[in-house]
Amino acid sequence: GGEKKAPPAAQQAQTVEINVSAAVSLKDALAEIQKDYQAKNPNIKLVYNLGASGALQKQIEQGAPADIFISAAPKQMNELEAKNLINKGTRKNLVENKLVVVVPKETKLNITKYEDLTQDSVQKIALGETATVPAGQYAEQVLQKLGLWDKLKERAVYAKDVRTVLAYTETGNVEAGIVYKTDAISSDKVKIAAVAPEGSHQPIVYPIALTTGTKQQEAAEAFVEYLFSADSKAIFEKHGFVMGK
Amino acid sequence: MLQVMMKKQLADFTIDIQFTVENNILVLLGPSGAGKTTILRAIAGLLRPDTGTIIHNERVLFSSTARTFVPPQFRHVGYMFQEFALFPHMNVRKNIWYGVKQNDNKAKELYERLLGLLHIEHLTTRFINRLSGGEKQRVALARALMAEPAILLLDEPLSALDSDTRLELQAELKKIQGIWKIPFVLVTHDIAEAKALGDQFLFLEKGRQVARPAFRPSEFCQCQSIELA
Amino acid sequence: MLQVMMKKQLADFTIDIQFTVENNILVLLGPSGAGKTTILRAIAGLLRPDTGTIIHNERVLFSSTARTFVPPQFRHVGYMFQEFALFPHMNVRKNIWYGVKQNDNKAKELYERLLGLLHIEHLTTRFINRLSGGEKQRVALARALMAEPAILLLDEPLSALDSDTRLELQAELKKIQGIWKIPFVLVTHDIAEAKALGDQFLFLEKGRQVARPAFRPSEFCQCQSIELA
Amino acid sequence: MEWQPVLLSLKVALSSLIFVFIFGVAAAYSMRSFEFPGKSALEALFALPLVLPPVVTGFVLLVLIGKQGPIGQFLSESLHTQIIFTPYAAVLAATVVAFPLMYHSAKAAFEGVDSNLEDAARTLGSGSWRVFWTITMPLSWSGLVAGLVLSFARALGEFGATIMVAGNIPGKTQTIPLAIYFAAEANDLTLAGAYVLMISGITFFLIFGLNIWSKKRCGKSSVKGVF
Amino acid sequence: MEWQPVLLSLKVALSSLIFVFIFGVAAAYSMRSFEFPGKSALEALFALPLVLPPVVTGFVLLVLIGKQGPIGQFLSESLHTQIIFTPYAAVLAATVVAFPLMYHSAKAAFEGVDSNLEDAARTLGSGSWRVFWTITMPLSWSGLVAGLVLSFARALGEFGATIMVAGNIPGKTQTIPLAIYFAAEANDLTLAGAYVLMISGITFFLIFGLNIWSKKRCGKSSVKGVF
Ligand SMILES: Nc1ncnc2c1ncn2[C@@H]1O[C@H](COP(=O)(O)OP(=O)(O)OP(=O)(O)O)[C@@H](O)[C@H]1O
Ligand SMILES: Nc1ncnc2c1ncn2[C@@H]1O[C@H](COP(=O)(O)OP(=O)(O)OP(=O)(O)O)[C@@H](O)[C@H]1O
Ligand SMILES: [Mg+2]
Ligand SMILES: [Mg+2]
Repeated sequence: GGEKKAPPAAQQAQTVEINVSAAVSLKDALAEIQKDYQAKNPNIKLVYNLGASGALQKQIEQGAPADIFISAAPKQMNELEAKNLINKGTRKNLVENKLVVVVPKETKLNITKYEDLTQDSVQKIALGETATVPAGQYAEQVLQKLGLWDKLKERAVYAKDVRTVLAYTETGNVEAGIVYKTDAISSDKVKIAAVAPEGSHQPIVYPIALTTGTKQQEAAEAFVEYLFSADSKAIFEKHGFVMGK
Repeated sequence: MLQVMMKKQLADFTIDIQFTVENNILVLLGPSGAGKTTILRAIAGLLRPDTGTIIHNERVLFSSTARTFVPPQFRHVGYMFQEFALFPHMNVRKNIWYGVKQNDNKAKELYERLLGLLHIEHLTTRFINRLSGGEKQRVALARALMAEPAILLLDEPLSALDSDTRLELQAELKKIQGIWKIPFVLVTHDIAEAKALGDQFLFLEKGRQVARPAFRPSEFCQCQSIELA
Repeated sequence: MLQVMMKKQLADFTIDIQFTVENNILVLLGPSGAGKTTILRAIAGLLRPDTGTIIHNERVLFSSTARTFVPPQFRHVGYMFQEFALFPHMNVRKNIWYGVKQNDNKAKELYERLLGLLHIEHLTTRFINRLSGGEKQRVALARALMAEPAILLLDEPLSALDSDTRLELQAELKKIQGIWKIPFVLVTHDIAEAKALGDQFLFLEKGRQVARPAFRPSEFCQCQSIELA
Repeated sequence: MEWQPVLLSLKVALSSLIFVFIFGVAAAYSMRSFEFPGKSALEALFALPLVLPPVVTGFVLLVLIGKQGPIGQFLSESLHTQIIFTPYAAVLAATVVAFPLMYHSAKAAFEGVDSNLEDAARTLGSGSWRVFWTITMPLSWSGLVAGLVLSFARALGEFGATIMVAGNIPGKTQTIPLAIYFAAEANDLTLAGAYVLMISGITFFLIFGLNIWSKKRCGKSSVKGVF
Repeated sequence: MEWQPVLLSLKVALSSLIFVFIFGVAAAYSMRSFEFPGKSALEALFALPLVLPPVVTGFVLLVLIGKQGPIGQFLSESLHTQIIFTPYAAVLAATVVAFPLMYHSAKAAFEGVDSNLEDAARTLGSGSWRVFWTITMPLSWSGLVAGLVLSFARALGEFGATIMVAGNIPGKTQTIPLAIYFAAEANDLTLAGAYVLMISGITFFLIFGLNIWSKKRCGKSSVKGVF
């Protein structure tokens, strides 16, 4: 794109603002990183816009200011890439997540693996909408891989986001729900009953990339680099993420 | 027979009145703001006197000591409001029929008779906002009469009518009272009308009965030699 | 001088009238529904005649041929509505002052004078819904007079008042007209009042002028020997 | 595009409209007639569903009608049924979110009714019930219609609370807004657009119909006369 | 809990209320006075923001005020500014979604005004403008207040369209509903609950204040008399 460079004099004197559009599930981790990074780079100001990946994608498509995009799934990133709105060369996978089965904390059911979901006492299972919510897509993959999909399809309640899956589970309206590990950790009314076997789904990655519309190319690159540093890694892992390769 | 004994504190003075209406016509007279409408409202049950009793044929409609208050809908009072209070969302016919309990032949006859008497036959499908002032007044009168009440309260019922119609209706009201034999309480400012209709008179001033009104003779003299240019 | 020539189709008949009011009082008489209010509304600019002209001192207020229509707010007409049309969200004082253009000493004097004349001094802070019928009528009259109009239209201005006040106000209206020297058009059903006030008379029946009214003598006779029981 | 969400939406919106009308009008009328302590608090409570994000309303409803919730337990124990994840839950959600619109419109409408006319009806022998139906209601009609329009529109467009308590079970609880949301999320903007057109069409239809009908009504009884 | 979202929400809701009031009342009043072809269609359009899921409204606004959108281009070319991702966008979103509530309430309120009183004011020398301010507005006050309550509540609770055009930028464009969403998404239900209490508190406060105020007002000019 034909971006206008700000005059160099102004660039040095003023603090640089970096707009980061990021999936809302990264909130806590990113907030901690923001504190550290701004302390180290006083002339940088990080501005987060946190939301659902799909909404963020639409905003970027309409020319909303964003220098960096962190999506909760590759799909949104792919679509922006196809429209040439992100800088292909800068795309990497930031963190990974795991898919787990959660049950209400006081449940009387004995569920320790995905196969246990076929018990008759499990009347309803909440998962994300398989067409739109990434967690739902991954859940479908796992269940199909394990040969449980046809049996469980009838019991599924599709939620519009992971938060709703958790709400259903927390309030005991479903016997089990399938969510990300990071979400499961953050709720104290559910417990993790089972983790999806390695390889039963595509890796759950959070891709990151610079947008083509960025006016802060260098500063943004520096920040992305910092996100991959050991300091950041510790923070991400504290919140249940696994660092991407 | 209607017995009224009531006190009611108003903004500027207190109504303190006591009267009995046999089954005939009582005319309430008095200057504007004397409390005439307030008395009618109390009889109709639309406001509670502070103290007193209102008794109709042995039936206690209101009593402050016995804490009786019969709500307006059970008083069988036909009340024609000074400002008509016609229902703007109904046509004339519906307005007139609103208070009728039994839609029988008797009611139909009375309806036809009233329409003729009041010269409102041509207005039955009109809505209220498309009537002239006098037409509204006649419709309001018809509505109060159609309810076949046990007490009839008329607040300046003929004030907006021309003198011909007025005289005609005075005679009719008198006749109707003769047939129904119920107490009428009527407010008017027209002395001739009071004279023509009233069996009893009550002069009111600032809420109290006054023995004899201070009528100025002028108003009676003037009429004698009418000759319009 | 006010010249009116108008035709207007109504539900039941057509108003077809022509008259001139010099700077004096024209009394409109006629049975209920004859079109009196309609004529006043046309002069005030609240309805358009089908055809005709309305001219006030050479100024064309309405003309169907020249397609002139001066909106009501520019006609300087004081119009007292038959049903008062007082503003319920204002107190009496605010209602009366509403039409005053210049809040000067002259207006204040007139205001004080009208309050006294109409016996409404004690009501100035009252809201309209807490007035009696006659009190409303007097406030409406005060409001129309306060606007110091160039034409005054009064639709049954005294109908709800007791005869004493009525006579008093008739005299006052006559006096005011004498001072202002503007055309008054006044509707009344009271022959005595018409006689007392009118310089000219116009008898209306079904929208047309009738030469001489068919007054029944009865109404005049009755007054002579008033003696109330 | 499928017709099922359209039909379901209409059914849900119309059913909830009935409840909203009954409860909204009843509440507004009672609030007009009675004074009691805590009245303002109750009024504020009535406005809450409007101010709370629908998802929160949905969450509260979920807790109430869910398996462990008081209403949910009552239903399952006494009637052996549950409304969560059924179209009934969608009706409930739409009713709750649309209620404030009807309530406040009706309240304002009733305040405008001339109490003299109600008094007149009473002297003509009408009890409170008849006075309400024959006088108060018709005279506040334009305000009530505004409330109905707003409520219907709100019920038709209800999304956040509905998806929480009714779930999104295609063919069973998917209303138009849910269909729009999922089509949009799936980046099927054509489908989403089709549903948007559909729901807009219904609105147009409704308001057109209403205007024509009320013009007919006014022809008969216009408050402004014809001059 | 932070105070910034609370302050921002109040600012956004109050600013949008001003616009909503002006546009809503102006639209309702013009629609009352003029007849023109396509009037019903325009009315239906005015109801749309209520029926469309806020996300759709948000998307439409996004397209309009985005870089390539007609409004966005105009703003950036002539004023060298953009409102997307700023609190102004939040005000815009709140205004658009609350508008139908004000419009329909005002319309019903104006219909209830006795045109005789307006006529009377006109004969007393008032032009349309003064008639409107001194007669029509005060007489339709209870309906207008209902519209204001509904609009304010709706603006305060606005979420879907806001997050689309204003983004969810903590400290800059995060209103209470966004903070609730954000806290809930991050599973911090205590924080979400705190914000819910906050927004409910504001509503209570508003309605309490309004009731007390209108009682005072009625003391002076009650339509029902005191008897
Ligand atoms: N708004 C209206 N729409 C249609 N017709 C009306 C309207 N107002 C009055 N009319 C009719 O027009 C005729 C004249 O009415 P108008 O009000 O001028 O009578 P009026 O002479 O003032 O009578 P009154 O002495 O009873 O007040 C009557 O037949 C009446 O029914
Ligand atoms: N709603 C009200 N609230 C308070 N005071 C009122 C109310 N209505 C009337 N009043 C006052 O009570 C007194 C009596 O009023 P009422 O209406 O009974 O008079 P009235 O005799 O019928 O007069 P009119 O002949 O003018 O109709 C008056 O001083 C009036 O100002
Ligand atoms: Mg009276
Ligand atoms: Mg008249």
